[in-house]
Amino acid sequence: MGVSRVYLDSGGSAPPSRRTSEAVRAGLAEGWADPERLHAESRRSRQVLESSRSAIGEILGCHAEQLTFVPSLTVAFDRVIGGMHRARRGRDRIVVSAVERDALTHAARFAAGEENVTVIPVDAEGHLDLDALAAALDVPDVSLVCVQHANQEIGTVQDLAAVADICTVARVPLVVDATASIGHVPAPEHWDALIANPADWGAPAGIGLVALSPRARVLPAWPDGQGLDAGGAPVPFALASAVALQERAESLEDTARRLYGLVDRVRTEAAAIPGVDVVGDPLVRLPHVVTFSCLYADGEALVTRLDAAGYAVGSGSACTSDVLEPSRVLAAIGALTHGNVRIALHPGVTEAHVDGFLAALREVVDALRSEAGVSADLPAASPVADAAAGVAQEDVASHPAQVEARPSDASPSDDGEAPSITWPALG
Amino acid sequence: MGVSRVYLDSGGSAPPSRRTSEAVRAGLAEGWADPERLHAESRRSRQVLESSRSAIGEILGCHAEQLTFVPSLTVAFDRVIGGMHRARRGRDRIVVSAVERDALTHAARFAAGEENVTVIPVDAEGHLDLDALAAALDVPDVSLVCVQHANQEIGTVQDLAAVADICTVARVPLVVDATASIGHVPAPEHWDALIANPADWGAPAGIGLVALSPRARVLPAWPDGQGLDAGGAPVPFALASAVALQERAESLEDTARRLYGLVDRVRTEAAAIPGVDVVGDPLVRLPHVVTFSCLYADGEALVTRLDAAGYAVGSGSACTSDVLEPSRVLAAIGALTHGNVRIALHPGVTEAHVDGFLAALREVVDALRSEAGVSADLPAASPVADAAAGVAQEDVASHPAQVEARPSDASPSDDGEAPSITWPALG
Amino acid sequence: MTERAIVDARGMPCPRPVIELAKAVRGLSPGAEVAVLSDDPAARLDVPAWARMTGNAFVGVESPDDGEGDALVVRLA
Amino acid sequence: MTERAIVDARGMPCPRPVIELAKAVRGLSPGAEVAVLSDDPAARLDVPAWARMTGNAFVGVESPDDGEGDALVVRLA
Repeated sequence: MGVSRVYLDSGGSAPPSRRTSEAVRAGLAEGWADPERLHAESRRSRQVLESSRSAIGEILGCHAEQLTFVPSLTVAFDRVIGGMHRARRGRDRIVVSAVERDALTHAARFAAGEENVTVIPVDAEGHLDLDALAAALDVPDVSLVCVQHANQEIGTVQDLAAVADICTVARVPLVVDATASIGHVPAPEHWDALIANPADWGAPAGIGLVALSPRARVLPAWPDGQGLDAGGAPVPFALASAVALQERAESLEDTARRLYGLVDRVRTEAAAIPGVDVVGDPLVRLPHVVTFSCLYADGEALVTRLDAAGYAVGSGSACTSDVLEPSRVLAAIGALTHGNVRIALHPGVTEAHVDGFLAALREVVDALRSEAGVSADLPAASPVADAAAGVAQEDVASHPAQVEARPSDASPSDDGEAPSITWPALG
Repeated sequence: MGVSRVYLDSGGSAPPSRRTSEAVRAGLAEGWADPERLHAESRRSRQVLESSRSAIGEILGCHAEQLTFVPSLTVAFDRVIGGMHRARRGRDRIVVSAVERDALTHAARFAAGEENVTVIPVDAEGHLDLDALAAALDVPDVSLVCVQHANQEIGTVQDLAAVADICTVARVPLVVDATASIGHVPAPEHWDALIANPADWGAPAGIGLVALSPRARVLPAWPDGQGLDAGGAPVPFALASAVALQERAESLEDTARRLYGLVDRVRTEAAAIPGVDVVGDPLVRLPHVVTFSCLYADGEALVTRLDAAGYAVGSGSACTSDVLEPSRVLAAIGALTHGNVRIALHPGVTEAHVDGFLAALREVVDALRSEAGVSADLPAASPVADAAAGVAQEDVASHPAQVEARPSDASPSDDGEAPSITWPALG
Repeated sequence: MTERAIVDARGMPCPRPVIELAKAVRGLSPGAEVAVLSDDPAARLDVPAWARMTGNAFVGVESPDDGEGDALVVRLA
Repeated sequence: MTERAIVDARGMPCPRPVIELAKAVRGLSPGAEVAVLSDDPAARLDVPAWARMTGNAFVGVESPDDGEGDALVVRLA
């Protein structure tokens, strides 16, 4: 490829670091044997698995024994939801937020039956309606509550402490999908089951991670007679998961602060393009994730032209999905679903990359609107640019952090210095 | 470890070859991105997957489009059995052989209900009772027949052409578990769905492979709303699967002939130990797999002491299993279940390794019997030693191959030369 | 009854229904209503979002006279 | 009725029931029967296999007088 590439689509699949690649190699050399047998090679595989669980447990704040590697994220959702629901027999209803991942929502429908899944709405920024949650738990037939830590598309972080309080009062276990947050912000503290996606923090795709609290109960609700681990996960990827998470943890706050600033820059400058809808909570959000939609632009064309310009991005527009349906998250918050661009930054992304992307974005959006003959039919830029600078917002008022938005007309710095934006501590 | 190691437990997990390790590295470098997105990095992952499927399809004799990688072998059994059964709605019964893998039998019970699974018995060598199969298909309520190509414990190869004829007459799809045979003998030709385990031919554990005939139908019977691929399999392991299978295919016949001879040597010399039950078909079998049981010996102690002597082997004895139940395969053929040793040779195993193993085996078995005080309570050596040399057997009469068993008192050759035993072509 | 323009965008994938809507409102007066006929599920979400972003009002979803698809009605500010 | 020896191997894991059986048959005459009492599921498989391998006959599974576990009966050749 002649064009140098900038990868801005790291949700669920980041480029592997040198250390991660080396961990895969070492894991394959030391952990190729089935960890469930009786001989030395098997014991060595088991040691690799156990060291990996210990290392991850330290970072997540739980015991290694609470952690189970599973062969994929899909398997994690299937078994946790199905198995915990079955263990709560007699309680038929599963409560999920409107912005959960499709695989989780499907698993809930499969386990409880579509008519027994209560979907709790979110507001325009993606925050769960806590009153509606409390009301849904006011009946005694709920087996599980499933609320994500943070959203993989819009970045909004939920108030899990408040969610957990409501669940505790109702004595209903809380399943937390932390597949978009772990490795990027401190791990959530309030859960009975936690689902994590090592590929989201730089491990290879092909392994999932489940944490269960000591009081969580799981009964087999799957075909194969195996345990929660579905017959076992690849040991080399378990080691890579631990090494990649350690690597992220070592510089978690610095990286988060830097990427938070870069996303702020994207939010501000995208919102300054007329007819662009930047969504999600501008402050209480993941440091590295942002999505926005461009009025009159075709999502597939946007992604394809940005790709041709060297920028890999994702999209939640219907035309970019297999099933030709727009993202349920964008629908849940009432966002524009066409012309959607979804970005997740890995730690290697620099300010120069972001500035290059913004320039390419403006060009591509202009071109698509001009081709559609609607360049003159645009509203003024949206007010999101102001919200990003809104130090008076209640969400950050409790933090000592002072949020200074970088002016959108600042020239890009080539030295890669972090912008002077303080990253609010997230729960 | 001070003792040099000989690994003889390669069923489902062989030590990776240099080429396979290199394929994992290359697959991680080129295929880290999610193959389902729209940008260049995703297209490259997709290309890696497609090249891998093409290469495997050429070896298996099917089109790349028929192949699906899934995240694990367990997922393959779950989805193929569940999905094909659901697609045959109105037919409630699944027919399986008595020697299928536990995960497959569990998946059948889950899909059809335990009372709707018909188990077809096998004879003392593990061959399916074809009359019983035909009788079971004499009623119109059967959705699927599941028969393995070859058994992962005893090595016996089924007559799939005859099985397929019976299924064709009854118009019932045939699911073939080829997880123990592919990579070791030519792939089976008669199936509607084929399940393969790349880890069995030297790829890393953590990926499964499914092939569907053009007439096979699968409907989702799983929780997550994903396809047969359960959200996708790890791309680096897909590439490693293809590279490892190519490597095996390049020398399939030579390796098979050599390992077939080594197993013959194990069969002959183990049977020459008094009170040892060598099981499975001595001729129509996998080249690299053998199991036998040692009267009065504790299975766990056998495996542990052989391990301490430098030999990694498996076991189907109850005391070596998680669930403390003996192998269903040993039970189905009426074999002794205690004191069981299970061996699967990878291509790197030499005659010297096997001779060293046999010497260690004799020593360990003697010691265990002496400790139990039953050294004098042994029957004469079993007649299996003769069967291995039985050129008059009908099974090989149709092959031009002349089977010469190596005399059990021959001294081991150190030059690694293959013994002069011809490997019968398997189907 | 207010003036109501009809944009028949049935058979068009997103973002075409919204593009046709944008073209149709040119020169219409404040208070005018436009009904976008569409069978694209994304339009049900995107026409209200267009109204929000452009400062107009989304009136609601109706059934078109011939019953095919949705009639997504906006009122200009 | 033939002579019948009893080997109570209940509570013993495999291969202990078969080891006790081997010891019990020492010095018994051809035609003698031995009942191995066992609650180990593997013994149900291994006592018949022992009979096959040693050239004796497996008679069958009975219930012990006290009803606990299986009585696995062999007849010596």
